[in-house]
Amino acid sequence: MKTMMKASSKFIFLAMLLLIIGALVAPALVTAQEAAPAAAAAPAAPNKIDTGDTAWMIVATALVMLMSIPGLALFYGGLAKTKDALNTMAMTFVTFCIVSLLWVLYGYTFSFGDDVRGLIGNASKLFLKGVGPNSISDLAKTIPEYIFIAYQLTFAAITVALASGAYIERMKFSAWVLFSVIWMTLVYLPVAHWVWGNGFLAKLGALDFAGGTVVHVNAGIAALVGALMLGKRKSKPIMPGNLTLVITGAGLLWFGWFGFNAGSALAANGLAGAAFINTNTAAAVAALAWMFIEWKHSGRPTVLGLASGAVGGLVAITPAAGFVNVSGAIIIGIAAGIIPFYAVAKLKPMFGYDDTLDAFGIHGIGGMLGAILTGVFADPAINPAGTGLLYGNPGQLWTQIVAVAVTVVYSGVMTFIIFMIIKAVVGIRVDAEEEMRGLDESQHGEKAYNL
Amino acid sequence: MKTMMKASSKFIFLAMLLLIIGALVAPALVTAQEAAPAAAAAPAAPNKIDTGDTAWMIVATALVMLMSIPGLALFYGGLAKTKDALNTMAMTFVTFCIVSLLWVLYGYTFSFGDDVRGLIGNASKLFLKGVGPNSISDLAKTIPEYIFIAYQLTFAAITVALASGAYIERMKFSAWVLFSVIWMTLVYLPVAHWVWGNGFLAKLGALDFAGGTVVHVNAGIAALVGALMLGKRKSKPIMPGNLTLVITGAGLLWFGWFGFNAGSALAANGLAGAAFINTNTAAAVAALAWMFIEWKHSGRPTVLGLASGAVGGLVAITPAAGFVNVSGAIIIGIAAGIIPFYAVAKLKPMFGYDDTLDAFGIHGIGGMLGAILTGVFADPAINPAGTGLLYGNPGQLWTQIVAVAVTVVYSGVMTFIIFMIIKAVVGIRVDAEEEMRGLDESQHGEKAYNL
Amino acid sequence: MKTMMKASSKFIFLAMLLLIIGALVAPALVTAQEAAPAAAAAPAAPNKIDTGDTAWMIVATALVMLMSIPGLALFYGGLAKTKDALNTMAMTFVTFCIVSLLWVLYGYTFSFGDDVRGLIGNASKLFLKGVGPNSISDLAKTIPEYIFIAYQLTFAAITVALASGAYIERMKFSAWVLFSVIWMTLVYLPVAHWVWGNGFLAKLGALDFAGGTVVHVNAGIAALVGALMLGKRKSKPIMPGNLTLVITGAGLLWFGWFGFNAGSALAANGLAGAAFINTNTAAAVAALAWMFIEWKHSGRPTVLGLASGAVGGLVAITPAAGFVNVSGAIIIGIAAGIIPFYAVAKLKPMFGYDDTLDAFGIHGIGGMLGAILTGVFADPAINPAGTGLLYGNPGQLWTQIVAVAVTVVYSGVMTFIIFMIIKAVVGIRVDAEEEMRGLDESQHGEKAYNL
Amino acid sequence: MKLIKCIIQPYRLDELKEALGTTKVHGMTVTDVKGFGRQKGHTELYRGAEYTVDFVPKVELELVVPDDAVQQVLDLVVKATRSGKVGDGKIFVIPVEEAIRIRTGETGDTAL
Amino acid sequence: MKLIKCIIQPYRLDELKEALGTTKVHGMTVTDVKGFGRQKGHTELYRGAEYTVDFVPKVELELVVPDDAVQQVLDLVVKATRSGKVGDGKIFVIPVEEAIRIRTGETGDTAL
Amino acid sequence: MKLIKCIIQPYRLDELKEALGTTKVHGMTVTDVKGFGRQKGHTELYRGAEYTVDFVPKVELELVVPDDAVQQVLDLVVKATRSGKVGDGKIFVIPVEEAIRIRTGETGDTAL
Ligand SMILES: Nc1ncnc2c1ncn2[C@@H]1O[C@H](COP(=O)(O)OP(=O)(O)O)[C@@H](O)[C@H]1O
Ligand SMILES: Nc1ncnc2c1ncn2[C@@H]1O[C@H](COP(=O)(O)OP(=O)(O)O)[C@@H](O)[C@H]1O
Ligand SMILES: Nc1ncnc2c1ncn2[C@@H]1O[C@H](COP(=O)(O)OP(=O)(O)O)[C@@H](O)[C@H]1O
Repeated sequence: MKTMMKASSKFIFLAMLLLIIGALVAPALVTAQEAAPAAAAAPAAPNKIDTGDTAWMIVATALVMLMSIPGLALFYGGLAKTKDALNTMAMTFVTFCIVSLLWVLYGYTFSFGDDVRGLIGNASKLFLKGVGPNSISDLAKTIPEYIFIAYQLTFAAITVALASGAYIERMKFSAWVLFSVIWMTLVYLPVAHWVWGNGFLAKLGALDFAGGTVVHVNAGIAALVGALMLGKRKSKPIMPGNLTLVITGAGLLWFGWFGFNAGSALAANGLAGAAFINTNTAAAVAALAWMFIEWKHSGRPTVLGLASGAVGGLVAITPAAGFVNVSGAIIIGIAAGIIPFYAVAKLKPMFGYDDTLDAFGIHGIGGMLGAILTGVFADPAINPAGTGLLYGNPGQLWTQIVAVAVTVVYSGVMTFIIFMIIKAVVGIRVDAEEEMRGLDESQHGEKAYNL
Repeated sequence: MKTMMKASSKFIFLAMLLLIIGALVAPALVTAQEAAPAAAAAPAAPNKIDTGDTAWMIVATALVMLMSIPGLALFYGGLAKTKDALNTMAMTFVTFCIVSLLWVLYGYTFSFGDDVRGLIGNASKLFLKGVGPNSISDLAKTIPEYIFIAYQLTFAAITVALASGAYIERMKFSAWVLFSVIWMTLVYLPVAHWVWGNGFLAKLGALDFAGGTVVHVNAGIAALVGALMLGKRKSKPIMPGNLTLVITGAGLLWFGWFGFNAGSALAANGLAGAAFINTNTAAAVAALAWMFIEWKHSGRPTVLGLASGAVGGLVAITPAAGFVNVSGAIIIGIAAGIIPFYAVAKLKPMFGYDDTLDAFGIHGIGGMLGAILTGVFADPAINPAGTGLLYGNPGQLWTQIVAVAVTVVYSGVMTFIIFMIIKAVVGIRVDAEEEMRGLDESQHGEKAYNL
Repeated sequence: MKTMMKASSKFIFLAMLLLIIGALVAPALVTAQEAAPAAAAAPAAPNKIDTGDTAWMIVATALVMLMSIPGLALFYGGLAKTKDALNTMAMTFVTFCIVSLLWVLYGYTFSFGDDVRGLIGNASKLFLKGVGPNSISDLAKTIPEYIFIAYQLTFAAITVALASGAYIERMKFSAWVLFSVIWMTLVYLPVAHWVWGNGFLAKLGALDFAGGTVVHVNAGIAALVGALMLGKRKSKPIMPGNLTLVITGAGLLWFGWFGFNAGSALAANGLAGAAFINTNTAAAVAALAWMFIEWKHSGRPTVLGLASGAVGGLVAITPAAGFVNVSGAIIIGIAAGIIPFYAVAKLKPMFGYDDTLDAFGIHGIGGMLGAILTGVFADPAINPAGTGLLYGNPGQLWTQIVAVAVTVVYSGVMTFIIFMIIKAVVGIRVDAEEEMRGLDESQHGEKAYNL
Repeated sequence: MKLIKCIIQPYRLDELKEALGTTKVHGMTVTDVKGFGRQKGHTELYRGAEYTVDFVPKVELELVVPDDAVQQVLDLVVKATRSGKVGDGKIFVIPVEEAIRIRTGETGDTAL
Repeated sequence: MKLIKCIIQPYRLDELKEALGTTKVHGMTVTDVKGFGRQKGHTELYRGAEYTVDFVPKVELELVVPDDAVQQVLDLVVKATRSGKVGDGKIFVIPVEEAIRIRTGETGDTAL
Repeated sequence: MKLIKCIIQPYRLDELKEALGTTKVHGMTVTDVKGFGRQKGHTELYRGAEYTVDFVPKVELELVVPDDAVQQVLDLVVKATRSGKVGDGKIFVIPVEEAIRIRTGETGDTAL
């Protein structure tokens, strides 16, 4: 109960703060110039399937799927205590399955169906009505719509799964299942539409190449709010159960991220090439930055630091991948290695929220960082669709802040409400004794290892 | 010996049953309408390499390779007892190597060489004679024949490897090596030819987009018969050694399966797109179905249940992926989550065969399910090459049953004979003391972990 | 100190030997006929992006990245003692990050910039100056230069990382970080330029399709020399900490190697197809060869043997993949399964160098083997760019030997010098007590497992 | 001297360590063990099958203490680990004839 | 009371547990141990090299029983675990001065 | 007979085994344990946070030897495992009333 109080009060404060930001930036809405969403990066020729673009996008879709299972499942599962490892992996696994189903039922149409007042997609493609092997979406004019649908599906799935990192080792599995269904429906679908489905943020000219706000800020805020609602775990110390899994997961995330970022060009072209090398550069630089900072700070460089830095860099470059040049990617990488490190090492203990695996610290902070820096470093020579502060367009920075603020407020408020609902329906936390025995046994009747 | 009796008697019964089915469906052979094999789904233009199709098929081939090593090796190896984990992984590993060699020597030509009386391919391409970088097969008119050869190779390899799941924790490694050579030669090659090499099942109009009968029914029956021949393990209880490996393996299988199913379009086109989304949908739905059934049945949802359901769904959608629409995929997914669950939880204990990792329960049952439902849900709007019962072609269902029955009988009888031969030559089971010490030590002189 | 003496003396001997070889082959330089480097295998049309080629090369680049993290990290990390597993993985991880950064800063231009006297590339593309989304390199005329840059980056990274296998369980992490920076700069960049950047070995007509000399001989010699410089570990016996990781790593290496070898065609064409099937065949054959040799030699086949053989085969086929036919691949595979086995099982104990994970035994020996056999089996029917001894061009064999000798001498001498420098600056070995406690704790303050 | 062997619930270890901190017991040796007793194990699931794990994970503490400290330690252990639920565990007291501190060769109580 | 320490072959544990079920021994504590003795370890392979693992995995049972039950338990253990092959293991009997059931504070035989 | 319990540094085990090879001690049982004592554990890092692992990995040897061999074994152990640094470990001597070799049923010293 007490936790509850603290949680909500903390949250209210957070919400207030952000509503203010929102208000401040209102004017920007008026002055903001038009700009095309990332999708526009694909050639504006008549819709015709190109086998090369299709080949790449099929693979890109598979790559992003891999990021969830087993990528994220390993990254998170290896960091969890051994007695909670399977439950942690199950959260990502079940979420990917739930979203996969709901996406074809109604998710796709509500986020990518024809725009309704800039807020949501219409229901014209409920159950993929009217989509066939020969359909092509106007948002991806050279590949089969089925692939575009599947590609977007994988983004929705991993966004929800990312939040679980802040909830593990204490959340009821049934509550998580409910959360996946509701949060994906009420939070992910609209936000994705706003930015990528010709919604109001797209019209506003917000730049988000591969999901800095839609995916990472969105999930990171949900992580923070959820962690506050759940309250602290009984047993403090972190005890990563199996760091070899963490490195494996980090490697698969990095690998899959090429599909995530370079795939967001929606074609096999030079823009995809730029996104690819920016992604790799930012990840590498951030990993090194985190490692050196930690070396200085704690006296030794850690493997987890390398992996965490790499993920931080991948997160931060996500919105920028198809807009910035390599120098931009390097700077974003440095920032993404240092700032999340301090967010995790200092901010978390200071505020005392129990973000188990730093989903907020890395994805929330890293996502905001990337979204805002995109407004600074977007280089029209890389992508005419985006011009940042450094290239004479200060308005873009403002627009980016607006997009972030809107996402933060909406995701924060909605997550709070959703947790309240779930708490009322099935409860959100396992009881103390189950927590102590471990969620693998209590929630699933399984044991990760019998060595 | 006693086991032997029980085994054979059980088997005879099984064989009888299926011969009867075979007889019953004979008439169907006459009335069955012509239909092209899945391969025909590729454009019928003059043979010319398309870089996009080639790009996709190179990757698809690599993806299916990944399904065996490390995909299946992890999925099976993690479920095995720790003392048998390496041996279990070695079975898949060595099989992939053996088939890789035999395939280029004679496997390819006997399954995909010019048809001889609908039964087998001719020897024209022994040792890949006459195949060069510019060769193109009539079965895949837009990609280099080398890629088509390699792609088909990966199917042969994983089919053999799948059967090992029913044999582990007691089979001699030398016996398994022999089995791989003989079974691939005498069982896989002809069956693959029948369905995909313009053999009699293809002529009959059997639909098998990516290998429901050729791969899963075929391997599943081999698994059952082999398990009966080997007899029960000494130590009953299942003790999955490392479930994190199982989830990793399941994830890699899912990922690779996109190459398996979407790759079976043999091109980067809308059909591949349809196969892709059907594959993902069925896997997700089956995972959820299994999870909920188990939740109801045993009171808790398990991670292994999610993984097993996903694999079951992938198996069942395999023959249907390029023929059904998304609704069909959902229904197949539901069936594939529920029926294999009961096959494993109820059938196995009832009959008492020791299918260690449920290779029959999941691949055999799931494969039959998928093959038959393909005859029901095949939607000509997705693929003109296939029209199912629901779309006014009841004959197709019949044809599917015939194809399944033929495969079951042939694979069953041959596996029985092959095991008899191997038993006579090198024996099939390790001695009791080796089994108790674990096959890793006794067969390989190794230990999975030194933690 | 004593070790040091032994090390250097051993090394001097080695160097002498090779300088002599170098001298002997000098004449060959004169008579050697012109021949195009592998890159020339790409169509010589005007530079224009082909979506299919681009799709394949984006994926190939991602695949080679995967070979390092987590592929090699798992293969090496699983073989290391549990107390050194993370440090071993960290070496590959940090190297990939370091090279990723340096490559875009100056690595690319010095190896692939316009040739300067056949020795090094010029600085025209420092910081990728002048490269944009529409740039295309003359070395890869159908894909964006960004992808070509990223693709070559992944080769540089894994080459450095490979050497770590000989150094683990005793090398200071700081020393390794320094080594990565210096060795990549002073050794990899020039050698890569000589062979692939139109340097003197390319002009000489040396054939190296995907990196037999540039990558494997180069890294293998660095491994040997470094192992001699570091001296023996305190605790003899090998204790693979987790063989399931080794099999996983081997599988991912095999999978990624398709990008490495088939990707070296730089296009999605028949040559890529040939390289693909040669790669798979050689890996499989070598795995079987190693397994059977070991079965004969030690009485039991090991899983590690299968994995080691597969890697040996992949190494040996690397320079040959796009030049030989399948029969050539089979012979190379057999040699690559047997010779490295004896190098590891007999040579190492005989000379007594402590090549912890046999980076020299497998990559050095396997690489030389492949490079030389390429000169024997190169079949012009597969690739007009290469004709070997068997096809009437004995000079090629000579040229190959020259290329290997040059690489061996250069890499050997430079590695020796680099180690001397690092030894002087930060020292190369952890102290005895840290070594005994394990490098994970002493270098990183982490523990691989908390089970 | 006596060897006090305590078989307790794993999650009681920390509290117990703190409690002992207040005494003159300077060291102890801890082993992970499997316990069989009145407290039964739990059931695990495997594809629709249920199997019971018949042991309970426990922690065994070995404390060698001077005779005069035995009673105090026993009381402390009981206090720190009792929950009143089945499975709390057992304490066994075993005679020790000699103790040696390897580092110094000291023997008897001073070696502890 | 006595502490009966049995070092046995791991795969004998189940039989032994059943056998003991028939007695008034209600509990025991089991530890995985490495044994060195007449029974030698096995050899493992590593890339053509052979190295011997010089220990044998064993299981150590600790049973504290009332004096009057000792003989019966000893007989049972020997009966349940003897195969006549080297490596069957050993039994050691050690005096126990006191036993306490933490849950109840009971002492002596009633605590077992 | 006595049970000699030695808690030593893990990396001393091999030397100790060799040393004992020279005596008439034919067997021993070894367990991995966690030690708490004067020697403190190390600190581990986790994303900028440091936490101390308060135990030290140790190895516990159990040797049952005939009375007349005790002194010799004690000396050997101390010799083989002393480094003079904190953490060398402890030796405890505990009385054993009976020993049985399961394989043969032999008892007493001959069972060792
Ligand atoms: N006779 C015994 N000898 C050795 N260990 C015992 C004995 N009885 C119980 N134990 C240990 O004590 C633990 C707790 O005993 P248990 O009967 O489960 O609960 P309680 O201690 O409350 O009676 C057991 O798990 C076992 O490890
Ligand atoms: N003197 C001893 N002290 C402690 N444990 C012993 C002793 N001798 C043997 N053991 C244990 O008993 C086990 C079996 O003994 P071993 O000599 O191998 O066969 P056997 O019991 O048939 O003589 C050994 O592995 C070891 O764990
Ligand atoms: N009173 C004790 N009872 C049981 N084990 C002890 C006791 N004191 C120390 N130990 C064991 O001996 C080990 C070494 O003791 P420690 O105090 O660290 O160094 P030293 O032996 O040099 O005094 C400890 O880690 C612990 O396992």
